[in-house]
Amino acid sequence: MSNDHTTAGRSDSDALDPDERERIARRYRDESPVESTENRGVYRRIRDQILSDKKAIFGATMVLLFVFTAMFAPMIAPYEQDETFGINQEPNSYSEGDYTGNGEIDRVWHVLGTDSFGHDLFTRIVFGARISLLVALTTVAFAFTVGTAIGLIAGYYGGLIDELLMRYVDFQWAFPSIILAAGLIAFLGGLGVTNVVIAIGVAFIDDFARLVRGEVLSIREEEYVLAARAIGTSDRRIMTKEILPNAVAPIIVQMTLMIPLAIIAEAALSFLGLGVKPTTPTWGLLLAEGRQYINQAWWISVFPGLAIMVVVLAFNMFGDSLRDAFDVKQSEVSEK
Amino acid sequence: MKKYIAKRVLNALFVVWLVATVVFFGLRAIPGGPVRTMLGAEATEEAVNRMRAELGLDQPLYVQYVEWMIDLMTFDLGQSLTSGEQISVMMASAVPRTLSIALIGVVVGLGIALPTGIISATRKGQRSDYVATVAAFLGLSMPAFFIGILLALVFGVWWGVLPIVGYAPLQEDGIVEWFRRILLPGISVGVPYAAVVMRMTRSSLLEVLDAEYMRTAKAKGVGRTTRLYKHAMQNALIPVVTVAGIQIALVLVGSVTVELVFGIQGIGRLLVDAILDRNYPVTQAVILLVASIMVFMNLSVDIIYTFLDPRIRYGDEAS
Amino acid sequence: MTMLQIENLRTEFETPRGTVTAVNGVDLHIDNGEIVGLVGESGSGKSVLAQSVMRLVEDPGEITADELLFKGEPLLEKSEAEMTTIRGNEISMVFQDPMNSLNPTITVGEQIAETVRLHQDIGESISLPAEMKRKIIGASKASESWRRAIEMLESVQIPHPESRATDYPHEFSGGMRQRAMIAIALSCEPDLLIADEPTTALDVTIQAQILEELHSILEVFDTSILLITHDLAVVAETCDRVNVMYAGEMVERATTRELFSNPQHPYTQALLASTPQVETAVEELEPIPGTVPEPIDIPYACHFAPRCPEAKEECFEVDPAFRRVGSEDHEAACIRRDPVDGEVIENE
Amino acid sequence: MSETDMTDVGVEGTDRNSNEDPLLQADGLKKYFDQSDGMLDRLLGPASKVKAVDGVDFELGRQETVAVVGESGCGKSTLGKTLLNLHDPTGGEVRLDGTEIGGLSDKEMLPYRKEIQMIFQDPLASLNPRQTVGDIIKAPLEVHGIGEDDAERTERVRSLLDRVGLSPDYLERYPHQFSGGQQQRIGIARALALEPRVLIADEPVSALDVSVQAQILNLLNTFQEEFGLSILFITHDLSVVRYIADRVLVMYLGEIVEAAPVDELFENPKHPYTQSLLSSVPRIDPKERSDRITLRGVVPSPMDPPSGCRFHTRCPVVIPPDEWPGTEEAFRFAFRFRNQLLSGEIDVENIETHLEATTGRVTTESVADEVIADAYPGSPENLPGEKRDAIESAALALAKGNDEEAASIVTEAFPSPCERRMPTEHRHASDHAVRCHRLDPSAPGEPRRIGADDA
Repeated sequence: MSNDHTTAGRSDSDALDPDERERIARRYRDESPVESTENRGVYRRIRDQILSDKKAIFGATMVLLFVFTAMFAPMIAPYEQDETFGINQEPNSYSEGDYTGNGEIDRVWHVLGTDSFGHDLFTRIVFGARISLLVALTTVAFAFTVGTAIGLIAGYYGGLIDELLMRYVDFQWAFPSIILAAGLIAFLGGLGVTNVVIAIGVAFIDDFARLVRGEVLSIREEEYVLAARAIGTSDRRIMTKEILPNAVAPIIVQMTLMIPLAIIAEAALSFLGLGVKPTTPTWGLLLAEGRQYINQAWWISVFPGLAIMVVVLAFNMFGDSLRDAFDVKQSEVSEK
Repeated sequence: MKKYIAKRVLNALFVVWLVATVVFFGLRAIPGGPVRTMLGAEATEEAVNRMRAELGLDQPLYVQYVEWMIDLMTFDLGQSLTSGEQISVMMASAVPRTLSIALIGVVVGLGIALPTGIISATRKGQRSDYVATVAAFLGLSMPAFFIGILLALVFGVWWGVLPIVGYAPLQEDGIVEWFRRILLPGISVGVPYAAVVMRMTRSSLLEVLDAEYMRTAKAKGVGRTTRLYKHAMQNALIPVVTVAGIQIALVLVGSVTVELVFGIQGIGRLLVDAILDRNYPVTQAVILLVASIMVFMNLSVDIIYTFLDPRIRYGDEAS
Repeated sequence: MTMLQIENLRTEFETPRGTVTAVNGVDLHIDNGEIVGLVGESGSGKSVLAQSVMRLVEDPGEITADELLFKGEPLLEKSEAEMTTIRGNEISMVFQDPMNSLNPTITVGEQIAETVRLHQDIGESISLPAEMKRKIIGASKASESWRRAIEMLESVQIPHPESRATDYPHEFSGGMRQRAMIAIALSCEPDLLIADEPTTALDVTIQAQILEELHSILEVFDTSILLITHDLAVVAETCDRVNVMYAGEMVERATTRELFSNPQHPYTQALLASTPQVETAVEELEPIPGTVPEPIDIPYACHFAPRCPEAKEECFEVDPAFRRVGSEDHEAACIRRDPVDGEVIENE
Repeated sequence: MSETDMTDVGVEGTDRNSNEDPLLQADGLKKYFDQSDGMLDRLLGPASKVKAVDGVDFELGRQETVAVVGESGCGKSTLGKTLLNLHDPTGGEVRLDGTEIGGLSDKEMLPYRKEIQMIFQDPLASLNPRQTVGDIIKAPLEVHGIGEDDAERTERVRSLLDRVGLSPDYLERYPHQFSGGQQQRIGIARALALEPRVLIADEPVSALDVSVQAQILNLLNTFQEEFGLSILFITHDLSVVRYIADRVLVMYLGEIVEAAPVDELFENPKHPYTQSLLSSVPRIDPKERSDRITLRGVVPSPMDPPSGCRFHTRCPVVIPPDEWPGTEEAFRFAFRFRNQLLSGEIDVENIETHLEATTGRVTTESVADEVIADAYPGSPENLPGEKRDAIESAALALAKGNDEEAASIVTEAFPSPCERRMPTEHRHASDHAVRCHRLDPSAPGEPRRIGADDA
């Protein structure tokens, strides 16, 4: 019944033909409607969003400053990391003595004071950044590599592999990360950076494995993966071209949020005396030392604590902005 | 629902068994064997063998394993290598200390987190949200032991109103003294916990406030406060409970380090000392204990779910 | 009497990409006891229009209108507290997706009883503690509101309403959920029911039942209904009068019979020509070329012009005023139509 | 492979005498889904299975469009995916141009994917958001090694875009930058890149507006002629079926209940389910409206489908047994009572509370009366005596809590041939097949009354 109506009303003689209509319609808009929606893809949008977020700018700046400090520690630190001066000197005080060995009395400024061994606190903190950065990056890289591989395979293939992985994740879930790391240190039987990296790295595997598995499980159900299978795409190509690119955002966010956790974990292990060797300059050890002198020299624990806080805060803020920009849910990534 | 709970309980038991087994074999897989590591490289072969016999390590592996399982089921955790004390006795004194800290931590944490999370979500974008969010970031960025040191410094050293060393058992010294000693450590572990839970509360509530059924409630003429507490809260709490449960781990980890700050002989100290002394029986006992607490927490979360989520309560998880 | 009188309603959203004018100067009126249809494709602004009437549009939405009268009273001048007493009581709404529109953690019975308590003076406390208590330990089965909830479930044909009332929404099937939504909406015998795509998520056999339900509501409760849908056949079967919307604007309105037997606006005609129908085997459908414009700062006058087979240059420049194009108050907004009796209705 | 209790006569193509094999053919195709989740579930109880597709036969001829219609959950979408081996079939055969392809592994299936392609319901969801339109359409060419090099493939993609009515310049854009209709055109371009002979279209227009829907439907029609495509069109929308299909299969609970050429099916539907489905579709033209046949009762779970004819629990014309003494209507009322009782829809506790609240006293007798009033449409007065007694004693048993006794009383008293035996396929015309006992050819002359003893 409806077909008769298209020609109702005026005869079409004075109507515009479709091309002409399109030409006129174009005059009224600068671009076609398709072009007016963002054209440059997601990355530019994310960049713009991050640049417009004060939290992100602060985070990124502080992170860069931290990395820079760690890389150029010998140049930034005023003294050698093992040089000793007067012990328990207050912030903004001076040590006097022959520190250069040239027979003259030097007057040495300690902006943050000295610790109970007489190390310049600022120097120790600057060098401590190196351990923190090293441990953070290596542990997260390790946990990411192993965890993502496990999660991807388990999530995609399911079945027995998945079942085994999930039991393992349940198992690891039973251990708070530091406890697991402490247990591993006991197992590995000794202190040192390598053992700390292995211990924390292993303790973080489950976070990545669980995240990636969850992402894969949900992406695997997407219609575009079904569409890829329908054209005959191989499993490997589906995993690398269809699934992983869509799981990148939460993985990146998880990585930026795991770095501060690794920094805290390293500091906690060192604080407990289960981390690096006691002479190494690290923030955790300084805090442990400061705890003993809390009545006499508050600065030994407060400044390294603040250093941890600022760096962790910076990473957290940056990671949080990334999450907003990538539109990843709070519940998707874990922060503990 | 029965099936759901049965499944969860079975899973929990399975995990505890798995942990016990892994700890058992892990211990025996230590390069060079635990006894050699314990006694040091200089120990004579004879001394090592005597020690192995004492610990039952000379028996076939399966016999050891069965005995270990039987011991566990009878709560016989063996003896400390350094003091010869029964480990169960050591635990009996350490566990209440750690749990006291954790308890205060959780109470303080939830006490801060839930109200701020709710305020922050309902006033999204306003000044109070901003302040709460920044505070949460700070809380998230300070490890418990640093907070502990700061609190000890301020309230103990500078202000001198609270003791900063030691623990006072509840039964012997009364609740006031117990509380005075446990308050600062409790707050120290509670603050990072509060930060995590608050952020989850905020985001979860924001998501729920956006849900279609909230629009239905508004369209029915339900007032703002009733919408928030009656219609939104229970739905929003479902993910919060997960996080609050899992993050008990954060409180336990915090306790371990904070015990060191405040000189409290809890399980954290026990563990650290045991590891440093290579006191393997104690190490494995503590690890097993912590893992069991975590498994129990996860199980509790699963059971709380059944109260919060009618979809689980009435048995069809799948949909 | 006029139940709802809308003149020149605009709802705009400020976005970083420009102003989205979801509803662009729309007129609509509903008389007592009428079922009025509002048809349009996605992006036509029909749902936003419905939510604007109830003032449910969230930030950053801005509603303005020359007139938004409900039973003669201006809704835009009401305070939020006054709106709260109107919503669910005098005007109520049924949404498209019955799964997500019901609260998963509150029993169906309580979701209905709550509405009754809120708006009817039955002596039950609606304070927060009282409501929380009901939520946690369940409402009293002896209370008046619960009894009413069961009656409502019964009147929307839910079998065994007493036990069904204590069920949670996930225990209901799709069709039953939509019935429950209708029960909530009708529990206070509203004067106006706005049903926004109430059957879109349902199977045809269930859709048929729900549409029948709407008809019987009209008889039993004497409620005016605004039925919003994209499905012409649903409107044709259900409504007394029809309004057709396109890209934020109203383009044609008439009684149902008149509109479907004598569609006048080129959009309505094209829409009918592109709709496949069960009753007749059609050789060829005539689709409308192009796509619906995004409602952001549309610069040309008639929003349909770029897709219209009859467009001429004027159509892009001159705002089409409504004109009488047939019998029974049949009006269309198209400058290519000669007005009947020369009557052109200015809409500014 | 096909079930023993089913005839092996398939629902055949338009022309039975054609010597050409059908292009795509399914025989007794089944797909069950295992509902258990993980080891523990299996430990705690036997796995329940959803019988999504349960013994489907059909043929798709060359250049033919066959539509599969049914309501949500009837298994039509699963059928499409199982044909493509996107689900492993649980049983039955699928033949593509005479070659068995059912249950092939992904690798074995690869060469056949060139022949049989699919388009999806949600155009945006079926396109990877991280890939450009060019990448998406090029993927099938790469996977199947078509084209010498990337440049040649890109050229092919450009011409495909042009053919589906999109500008070839859109190559570098992402799916979200297009409207729904344009996205579906991209999906079609991807499916056609391999120049398949069969296209399975799973609700391809359900997510689109009518005006755009017509564009896509016309596009599919054009391609059918141009490429000689055969299309299996899965949809819930009967109006779309009328427009696009040559032949229609109606699905209910995993089975095909009726199959006929499109005009025949719409003008002369035979199966009571098809009839009620058709009567439910709203119509624009008031002259075309007929009385609705409203279905009662709940849709049974596909995990435990009813015995015999799966539709018997809701069928408005269910058949009484031969020895039934009363009217057909009386039987249907009794049968409805029976089905409500068997499906557990009668809630005695609830009736008790209701009585308690209204009358204040609850006796077994009053509960039984209420059960009958509640679940028996009308009054059982017009039932023959012994049958009325059966209703009453069943209600009484139920009131006493003897659910099993009540169940066996009603099963005994109100049997129907429909529940006993699976209906065999009856050919109403050479190309119109129905599975309904009412039309069973084994009761010639009197199709409306079939004896129970021929089961």
